[in-house]
Amino acid sequence: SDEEVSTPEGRVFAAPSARRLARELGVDIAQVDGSGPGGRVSDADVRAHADSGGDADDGS
Amino acid sequence: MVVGDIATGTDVVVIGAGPGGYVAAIRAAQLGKDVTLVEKNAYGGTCLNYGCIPSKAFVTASSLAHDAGNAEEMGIHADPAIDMAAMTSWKDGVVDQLTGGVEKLCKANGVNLMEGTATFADENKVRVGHDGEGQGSESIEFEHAVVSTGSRPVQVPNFEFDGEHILSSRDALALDAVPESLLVVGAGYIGMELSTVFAKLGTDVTVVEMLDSALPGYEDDVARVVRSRAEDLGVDFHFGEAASEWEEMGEGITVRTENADGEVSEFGAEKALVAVGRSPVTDTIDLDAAGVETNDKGFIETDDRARSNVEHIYAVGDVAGEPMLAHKASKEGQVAAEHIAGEPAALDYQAVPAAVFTDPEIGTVGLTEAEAEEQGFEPVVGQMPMRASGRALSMNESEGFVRVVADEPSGFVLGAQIVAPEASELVAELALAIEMGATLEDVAATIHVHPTLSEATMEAAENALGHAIHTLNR
Amino acid sequence: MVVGDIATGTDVVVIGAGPGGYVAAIRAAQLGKDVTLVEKNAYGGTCLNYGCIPSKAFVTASSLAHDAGNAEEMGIHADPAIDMAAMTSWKDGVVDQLTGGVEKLCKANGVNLMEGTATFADENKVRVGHDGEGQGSESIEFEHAVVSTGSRPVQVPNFEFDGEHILSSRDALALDAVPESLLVVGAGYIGMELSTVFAKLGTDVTVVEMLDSALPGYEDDVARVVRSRAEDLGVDFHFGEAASEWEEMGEGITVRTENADGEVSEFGAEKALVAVGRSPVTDTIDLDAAGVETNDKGFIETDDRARSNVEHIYAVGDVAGEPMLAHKASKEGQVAAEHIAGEPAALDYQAVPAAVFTDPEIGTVGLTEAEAEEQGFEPVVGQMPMRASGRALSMNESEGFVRVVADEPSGFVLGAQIVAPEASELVAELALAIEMGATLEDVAATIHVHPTLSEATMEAAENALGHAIHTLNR
Ligand SMILES: Cc1cc2nc3c(=O)[nH]c(=O)nc-3n(C[C@H](O)[C@H](O)[C@H](O)COP(=O)(O)OP(=O)(O)OC[C@H]3O[C@@H](n4cnc5c(N)ncnc54)[C@H](O)[C@@H]3O)c2cc1C
Ligand SMILES: Cc1cc2nc3c(=O)[nH]c(=O)nc-3n(C[C@H](O)[C@H](O)[C@H](O)COP(=O)(O)OP(=O)(O)OC[C@H]3O[C@@H](n4cnc5c(N)ncnc54)[C@H](O)[C@@H]3O)c2cc1C
Repeated sequence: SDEEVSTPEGRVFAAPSARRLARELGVDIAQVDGSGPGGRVSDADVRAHADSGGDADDGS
Repeated sequence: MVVGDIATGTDVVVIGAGPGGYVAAIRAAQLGKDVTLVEKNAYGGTCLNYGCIPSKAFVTASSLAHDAGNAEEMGIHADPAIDMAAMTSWKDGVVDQLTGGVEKLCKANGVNLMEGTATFADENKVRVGHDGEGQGSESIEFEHAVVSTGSRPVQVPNFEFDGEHILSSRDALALDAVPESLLVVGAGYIGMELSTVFAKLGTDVTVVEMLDSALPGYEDDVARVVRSRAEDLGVDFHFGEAASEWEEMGEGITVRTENADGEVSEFGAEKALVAVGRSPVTDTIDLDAAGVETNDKGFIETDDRARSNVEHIYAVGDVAGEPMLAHKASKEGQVAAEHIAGEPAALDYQAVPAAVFTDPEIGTVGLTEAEAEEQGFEPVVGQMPMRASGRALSMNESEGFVRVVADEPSGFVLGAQIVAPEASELVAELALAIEMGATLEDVAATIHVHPTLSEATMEAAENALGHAIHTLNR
Repeated sequence: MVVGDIATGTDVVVIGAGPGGYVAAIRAAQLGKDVTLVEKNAYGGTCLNYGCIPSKAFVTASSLAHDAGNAEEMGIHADPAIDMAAMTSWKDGVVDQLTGGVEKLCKANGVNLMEGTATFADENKVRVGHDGEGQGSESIEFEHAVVSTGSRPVQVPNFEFDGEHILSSRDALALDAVPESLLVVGAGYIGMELSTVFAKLGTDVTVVEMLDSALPGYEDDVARVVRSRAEDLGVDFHFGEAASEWEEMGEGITVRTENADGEVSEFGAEKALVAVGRSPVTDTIDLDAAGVETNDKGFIETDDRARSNVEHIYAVGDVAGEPMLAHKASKEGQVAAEHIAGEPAALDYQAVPAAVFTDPEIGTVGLTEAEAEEQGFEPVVGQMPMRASGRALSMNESEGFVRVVADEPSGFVLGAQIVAPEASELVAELALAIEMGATLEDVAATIHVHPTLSEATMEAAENALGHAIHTLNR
């Protein structure tokens, strides 16, 4: 349970469902461009990133 | 190996049936795993038996008695008499109902329940010892283990709990008479909740705290509201005092404390409650045998899947570090179970809300203004004082506030500090706001029922945006 | 024109200083408009003076007295005596504080306050009449007007309010003695709130309702919880009965009712409270002179900018239609003001939450399962009974539930029905969830403080997803 060092750049604003989707699709959500207010990442953003052959994170 | 040792196998062994362990066990079973949950004492753990639930039962009952006895202004004349033995047995009934429920839910979900004390034999085997009749032990071979053995109160040197003069929180929640006077050592959240409870029941409460304020860790203006209300209830605070020794004195005790300059003070009371923190139960389960490491505070360090350094052994709840809170334990238990079952779960929440059930309550979630600044945000803050809330006034309450912290450029809500009636409930909306990546505008634009305390959340968001209606804007 | 008429000009005239009008006035002034707010009676309108706030003050006080007097099980022995005159004057103090606050906030934001009765002279002019000393009137030329004249209680034929035998809700909230017995005509939310209040204060309450259930408009299983608790408090319900006439009888009255078959029943009581609904105050302000139209129920129909058929004349609050609720009024007032000031505001919220402050409370927002189905969604529903909530049990409460309605394919939360302690506060989180387009998973994944009532919301979402921990899944 180490504190992660969060920075405005490092912190991703996205609903829990979008985070889960990212994990499911093997997408590193930090790499996704958010289209919502302030850059909030939506489900659609995650899917678009995955479809565009975006990175895969190391998952579990 | 003890005579009579029987070896069985299970997919998942869970050690300890508190809110970390029983949730892990139920979820893993729901996901099709064969689960064995080992508990040596009582289903529900500290939380249901000696912590969250008993303390909240007393918070509610003592508040009702106190409020009714102090409502002449509202046209209510009452002089409630307290039957502490009855209050305690009512509380026991509530606990029994809930722990019985946990047991039933475990069974209904197909969890194998095993009573006994588990220790690791190696990294794929625990041994479960049984006390008393049918004494002996058995071994369980597991594929995955979840350690959820919780925590115990920190002992102050010379202040061994005896249940009579020197009480742990557990002892204090099982009294059958209201003490005339009580010395509370420690002004953390447990000490403050119980000081408030007993002050409301009529006990003369004195609090000694080594640090220089009540509720260390909370912002000054938050803690001040609670402390000043406790003082109104007659609680006497002494800061910068460390309890050093005690002795019996007549019917009660005398406790000596020392300040930083070595000056000694004496406090007389019927009993003392020592509540100076809790430490993880990781020293009695032979973690070494499984190769699981702990840090210098005894916590098991875990990754974002709740795994210890040994990949197939998970640790959840109080053993896995701060914040030592039941709902953090349950979330970790859930994630551990889902990960074991191969689901894409992770501890990726943005914030763990917390509450203190004092008067008024405190509810916090996410970042304070200072923390937001440290993390490189450009925080903007909005606040609504409860004295401007119609619902608060109609409850005859006026102390406290709702504060919302956001990142100014993006508007994202980052945190909230609430000190108000029902703060423990109000914080839920802000936790959702933070998880969703909601902005101040989102919170401000959501219609809130009138008249409610939750309107203050909307108003605080509007205040941060510079266009509150019921407060003057900053 | 009356002698002494003075004509002034203003950007925005707001007629009526209830939660619709004063919010419109303050927001328009904040946005730089010159605003004149005309009020003929009392700042804060029905809501602060005779509605929301007084009723909630009595809800709180009567609950405190009743709970304390019925807590032997919790170890509290009390027999509270009620001083109704003191309770009423405490309530008056709360009202004064809030209405004084509204006046101050208006002034601090630069709103011109004018006492008097406004009527339209033409579509750009209102006339303000002053009663009593300084009698006369003045004219105000405006660019924009906001009509926020609120509503008044519907009068049942033969039951003219006299403040002595036949009470309006306003009269009932100003009594200086607890009535021995009370006949309540109407089991809508106002009738149910006040029945509960008086039953808790010791009044013998009988409710007659023309329709066949309490709280018509709420789902059966929601209304049933409240009705059955009211019955436990001694409230006697008679459905399908329409009040037809009354007469004095000894110290009190006899009320006659008729059922659908024309059968007559008689009820004796000290007083009767008639609460059968409210109708908009749109017949006394010469709307015709301004060309503003009303529908057959007397409501002014408005578009999503709160505009009437006359583009520069807005209508907000109870005059603008159902739901007649203070927070809907304030939202409309805000949008009207912002639109007048040229901002891109609109009434584009997804849901208006509502609460009923009975015992337990009701909180609803968005769609019921049936409504969701009608609208073409594929609803899935999740529920958590309060008897499985640790916080509810530790409050000695166990009735009610939290229900969440969502669209199954998308997961979007569409609505919630809560009947539980603090339901009025719990509904805030779900209103935000709906506005944010949150899914069941989002609500379920948000950590909720233990032990709280709001955990039931998370659990209901988990139940809908089929993996609740504390309830068996559907
Ligand atoms: C007075 C008090 C009030 C509190 N109030 C709150 C509150 O309001 N909200 C909140 O969030 N938190 C509260 N807490 C903290 C909360 O109780 C803990 O955070 C929570 O119980 C942690 O859950 P857990 O599952 O990690 O451990 P525990 O609940 O401690 O459960 C651990 C279980 O493991 C069992 N066990 C230990 N060793 C073994 C073994 N070797 N073999 C088998 N079984 C074993 C124990 O018997 C116990 O049942 C309170 C605590 C106290 C003391
Ligand atoms: C007993 C009771 C309890 C209630 N409880 C709740 C609750 O808990 N929550 C909730 O949301 N709602 C509640 N309501 C409903 C709520 O009071 C109304 O929805 C709300 O007051 C509507 O606000 P408004 O601004 O439209 O009108 P009002 O509050 O009615 O204000 C209208 C104002 O206009 C003034 N006025 C009228 N005509 C003129 C004129 N010609 N010139 C100048 N001034 C004029 C009136 O004097 C009045 O002050 C309750 C109502 C009652 C009666």
